[in-house]
Amino acid sequence: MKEKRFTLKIMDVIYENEKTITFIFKHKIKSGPGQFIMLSDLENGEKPFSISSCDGSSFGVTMKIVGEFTGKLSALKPGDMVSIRGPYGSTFTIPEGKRCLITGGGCGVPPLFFLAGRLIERNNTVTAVTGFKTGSEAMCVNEFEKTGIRPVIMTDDGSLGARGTVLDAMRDILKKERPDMIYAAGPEIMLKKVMDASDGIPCEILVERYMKCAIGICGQCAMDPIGLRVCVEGPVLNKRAVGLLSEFGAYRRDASGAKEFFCGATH
Amino acid sequence: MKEKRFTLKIMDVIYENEKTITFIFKHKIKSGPGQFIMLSDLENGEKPFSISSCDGSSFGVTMKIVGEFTGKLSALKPGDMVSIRGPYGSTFTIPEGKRCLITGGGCGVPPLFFLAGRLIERNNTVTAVTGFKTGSEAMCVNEFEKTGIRPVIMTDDGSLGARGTVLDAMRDILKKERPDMIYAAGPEIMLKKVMDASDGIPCEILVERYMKCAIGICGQCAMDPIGLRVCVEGPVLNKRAVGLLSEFGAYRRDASGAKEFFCGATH
Amino acid sequence: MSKKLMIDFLGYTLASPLVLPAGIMGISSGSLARAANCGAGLLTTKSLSLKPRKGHNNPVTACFEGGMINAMGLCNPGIKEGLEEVRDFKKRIESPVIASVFGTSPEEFYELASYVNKSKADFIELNLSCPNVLDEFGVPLSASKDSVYKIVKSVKSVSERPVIAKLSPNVLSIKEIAMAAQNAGADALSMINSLGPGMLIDIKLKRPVLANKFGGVSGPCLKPVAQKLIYEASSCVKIPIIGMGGVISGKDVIEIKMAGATLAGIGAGVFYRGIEIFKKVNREIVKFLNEAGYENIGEVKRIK
Amino acid sequence: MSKKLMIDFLGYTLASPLVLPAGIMGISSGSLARAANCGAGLLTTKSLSLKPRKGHNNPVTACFEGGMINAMGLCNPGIKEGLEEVRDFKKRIESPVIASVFGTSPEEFYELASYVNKSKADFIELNLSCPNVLDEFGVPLSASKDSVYKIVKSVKSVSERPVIAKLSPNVLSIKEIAMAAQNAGADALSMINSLGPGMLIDIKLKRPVLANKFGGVSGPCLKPVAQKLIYEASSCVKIPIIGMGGVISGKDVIEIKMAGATLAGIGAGVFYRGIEIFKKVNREIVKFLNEAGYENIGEVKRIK
Ligand SMILES: Cc1cc2nc3c(=O)[nH]c(=O)nc-3n(C[C@H](O)[C@H](O)[C@H](O)COP(=O)(O)OP(=O)(O)OC[C@H]3O[C@@H](n4cnc5c(N)ncnc54)[C@H](O)[C@@H]3O)c2cc1C
Ligand SMILES: Cc1cc2nc3c(=O)[nH]c(=O)nc-3n(C[C@H](O)[C@H](O)[C@H](O)COP(=O)(O)OP(=O)(O)OC[C@H]3O[C@@H](n4cnc5c(N)ncnc54)[C@H](O)[C@@H]3O)c2cc1C
Ligand SMILES: Cc1cc2nc3c(=O)[nH]c(=O)nc-3n(C[C@H](O)[C@H](O)[C@H](O)COP(=O)(O)O)c2cc1C
Ligand SMILES: Cc1cc2nc3c(=O)[nH]c(=O)nc-3n(C[C@H](O)[C@H](O)[C@H](O)COP(=O)(O)O)c2cc1C
Ligand code: FES
Ligand code: FES
Repeated sequence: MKEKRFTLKIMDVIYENEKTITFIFKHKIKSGPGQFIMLSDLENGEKPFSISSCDGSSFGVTMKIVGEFTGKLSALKPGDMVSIRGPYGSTFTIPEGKRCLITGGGCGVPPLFFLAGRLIERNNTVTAVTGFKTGSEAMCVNEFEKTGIRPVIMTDDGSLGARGTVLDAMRDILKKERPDMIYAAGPEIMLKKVMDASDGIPCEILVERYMKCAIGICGQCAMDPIGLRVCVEGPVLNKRAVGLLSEFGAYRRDASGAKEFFCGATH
Repeated sequence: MKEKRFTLKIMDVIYENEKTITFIFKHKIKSGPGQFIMLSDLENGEKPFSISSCDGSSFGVTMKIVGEFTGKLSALKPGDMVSIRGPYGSTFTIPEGKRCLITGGGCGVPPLFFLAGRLIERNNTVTAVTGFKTGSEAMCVNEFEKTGIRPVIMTDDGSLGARGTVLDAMRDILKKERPDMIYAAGPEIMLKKVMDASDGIPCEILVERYMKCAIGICGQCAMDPIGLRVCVEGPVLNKRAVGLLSEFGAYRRDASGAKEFFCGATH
Repeated sequence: MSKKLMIDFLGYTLASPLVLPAGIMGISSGSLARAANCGAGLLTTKSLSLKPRKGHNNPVTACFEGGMINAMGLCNPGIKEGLEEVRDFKKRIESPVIASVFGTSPEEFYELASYVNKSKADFIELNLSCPNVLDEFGVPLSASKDSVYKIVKSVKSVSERPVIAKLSPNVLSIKEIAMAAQNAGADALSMINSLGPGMLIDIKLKRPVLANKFGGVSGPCLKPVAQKLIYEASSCVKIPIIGMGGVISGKDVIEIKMAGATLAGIGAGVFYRGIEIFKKVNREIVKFLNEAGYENIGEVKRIK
Repeated sequence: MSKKLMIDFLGYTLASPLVLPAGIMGISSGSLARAANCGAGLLTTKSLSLKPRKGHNNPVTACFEGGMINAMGLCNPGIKEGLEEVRDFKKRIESPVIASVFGTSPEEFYELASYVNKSKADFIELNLSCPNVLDEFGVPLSASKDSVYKIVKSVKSVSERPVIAKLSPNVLSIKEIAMAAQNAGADALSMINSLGPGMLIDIKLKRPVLANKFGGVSGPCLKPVAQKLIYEASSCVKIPIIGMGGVISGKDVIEIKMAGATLAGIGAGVFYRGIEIFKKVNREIVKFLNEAGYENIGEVKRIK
């Protein structure tokens, strides 16, 4: 077995907003929504990014410019090359003819856009809620609309869509309709709240952990107490799996393997 | 690519004559007549032997006990194990509905027995001539008869069949009939004479050279001036190939790579 | 698990001869537990140092024909946090655990051993292949018989746990190193650590694939080198050997035992055959034992 | 062959950067000719010694995941017969030839170089990895910078041919060895020789697979180690390097050149892709050069 690594030319760079860009690659990969790749310029690091679009001949990843690495990447132009490994990890389940609720916060939104497309292909009806700190950080709004879905947009400051959180919108929706399936991606505290609010409805979430090898060998991304490897058995987890993870919503590990507790989490 | 090596139990040992034994292995290999295996007990050496029989579920090799290695092997009993690599090398061509003449001397005979079976399967008519020093060294006589071929047997001392050489018998046959194809295996001087006597008839011979790697890399078995590797492009050669080999009938190389000239060969 | 797999090692009876080696999965108690549940008989923590280390930048791994290179850079949360994971593990599972440690001097190793004394770990393993630590003659620590002797001796003077010395393949004479470890009192050897290191280059980006440029070689391609070194070491020491390097099948376990190892570690194999590799290999061992007429794995001995 | 493949090496212009390394096919003039016709730009004889050697008993080769081990045992017909093959080769083909030689002392190497002076060979290559020859400190000849220096110096004092030192990967500091060779006057380096050695065991027969038990490792799995050593050596010497170790494709040639080699040898690849590998790889190189926008192979340089 060999790892799937390839060096690809960036075909197109889409500027989603001031702090978010999408790279498009003209390369066919076999991937399902929720899976991620490891992307590197072989100069400034290598980090995981969810696949945000994928068709027969190309795929894309959408990244928020947060730190040093993504800062460097944001200078790349069409024609520049990057090294890519993957896709890795588990995928969201795609049912048929069901009512699906998608909830995404911040950089959790891009993989959900890929998911929404696949859900619609299989005749599911999709309701989407996306939340951002502020309107200028919103992403994938147009993309969602292209698939025929008009996402409910929430911002903390009310500068776009309604003021409030994804959770506020979700509780409203659950009062009116009962979806067959809930999907969520975003900050872990939000994921925990979505799970808690899901009220018996099947639920799949996309968790993030610090990644190194991404091939299940180094243990960096393992979640306790069962040693679930987010790079192999994750990043998409269902309720049952999450139920086994006392670590979920409590802490994660930094690059040294030391625990970092989430603010607000009790330990 | 990996080399095909397996450790096999000897199913049966057949004593062809005082100095010749056949090992039968219950193992399916894909092989054509002329190909050989490298056989080793991993204790006393490893040497090439032609496949002398091969059906859907088993194969055999027939060896003359000549030196130290084959001497040790002759003590092996059914149930003992040996290490086998192969099959290696080129195969005799199998035409359809032709008249074929097989000529074999000494330990050249076993692969020809395998060849005869395959020729008959394809509706060729087969005439076989086998030659030995003396009657007690004859081999494969019964086996040949089982395939319906009654070989012309020649011995140097006339103790079995007719007195004379394979060449004598062959010349007689060529006077009476003109085969479409001649096959030969045995001492190189005999092979050369068969070729010379073949009189424009297509001819394939099985040559032997000292073998080490058997996978075409060490150069031990190469024949000059074209560097033909007997373990890969041989051991079965046609007239055209032999025509390019000034070394044929003149010399071969010992384990160090030094030339050993055949007695009687001019150099 | 089958009784045929049970094997004695330094006074412990292990449920399987398979070992989770240092640096594979072993960051958290949960990972160790998972490897145990999958069938490993003995578990090793990530190599722990006195201070936490973030390790090298990504990319830290890259695969090639027959193996992989890695430059994790010995990332670890430090000996204190690392041993807490052992404690959490032991709350749930009984399997013995090796605490792997590494330092840059006999004194550091001594201090690390003192921590292990106070922990729930059953063994201490000394990772002697710390890169870029040279002895006075410019020889890497792991390749100098004197350094190996001094470190093992220092740890033995304090350790209440059996001491396993993990050897590097990048040495001129493995016999010398193995004997130095034994003479200093090591209770067992673990060998081999990753080879090389090696380097892979992305020819389009014109850059080394690993951020650290170089990374140690692991995986199937290591097997012949590992077996040769184990065969040589076991010809001159009496202490047991945890063999590793390219083991990915039951047959590999038999082979490395015939080379002279008592137990067999599986590292890169976790990538090649998944975390269930321990279960699969245990099954393959039992199958081989049955076919070849061995009563149990302990009967498989070093060849001459 | 394409002009893009032409490359300068020590005053010669080669038709291709591909080299047939020592011990691969090179016993007879016919084999050398065949490799040349298949597209190798530079050909090396089997390593020749003063006296003929039968080499080790069979089995001498065995394959494993990603590579092979071999213990030919330096079989060769002796320097006199060996150089006659070069003469016969030169009657027919113009390509330059390296005479590979090995001895056990600077004096033997000196004598071998005198023979090469009188031959048609264009270069002399010193195979320094003669097994079981130890210096006064018990270090193998190939791993001792002093031995390497003395041998190269001795050969340079007599040789009328450019001298290539072939280095072993089994050393503690390749930089030291490479510099010793350069300081003694070597005109080029050839690296790497086979690694290890390694050992494979037949678990049913309970015997080592090779008659010699141990054999040097070649093949694809060698690539990362070879590249790392070439990268290191080329950081400190100015003489050109013939790179080898696991090269089996055009991309591998580019990669090993980016590691610091000028030319690329293909050994085990002859097994993996047949003798036509030289043709195939030449074609792959040209394809890469075209796609990546290089004018010719000489433009592919060592990365930083
Ligand atoms: C499965 C998965 C999918 C992801 N998908 C996306 C995506 O589609 N779009 C997106 O913008 N971001 C995504 N991320 C997060 C993204 O990897 C980080 O935002 C990015 O690595 C930040 O890098 P930086 O160097 O710019 O920032 P830094 O300042 O180095 O780090 C900022 C934060 O990013 C996280 N991070 C840094 N390095 C890693 C690493 N090696 N592995 C995991 N997290 C890391 C840490 O939480 C850190 O605090 C994903 C992460 C995971 C685990
Ligand atoms: C392609 C091929 C097919 C063969 N098929 C058969 C066969 O079906 N039956 C059979 O009896 N013999 C066959 N031989 C010959 C057989 O390999 C030798 O007879 C055998 O190796 C003798 O071994 P020994 O140690 O007993 O004798 P030794 O005393 O060592 O050698 C006797 C002679 O055998 C030859 N020989 C020895 N070692 C080798 C070697 N490694 N490679 C090639 N030749 C060697 C040499 O000519 C030598 O002079 C074949 C040889 C080749 C090359
Ligand atoms: C990703 C990775 C991390 C490793 N980390 C360590 C480590 O921290 N300490 C150590 O002693 N060995 C470490 N090793 C070496 C392994 O324990 C093992 O000795 C080596 O990989 C050979 O076995 P394998 O071929 O089965 O992987 C690591 C190996 C890999 C692949
Ligand atoms: C069968 C075989 C024989 C070899 N014989 C020699 C030799 O005689 N002299 C030498 O310097 N190297 C010898 N080598 C080493 C090769 O020249 C080369 O350095 C090594 O195999 C690495 O390259 P590769 O991976 O392309 O095979 C031999 C290698 C093989 C596989
Ligand atoms: S990142 Fe290494 S196991 Fe998941
Ligand atoms: S025996 Fe090695 S090339 Fe034929």
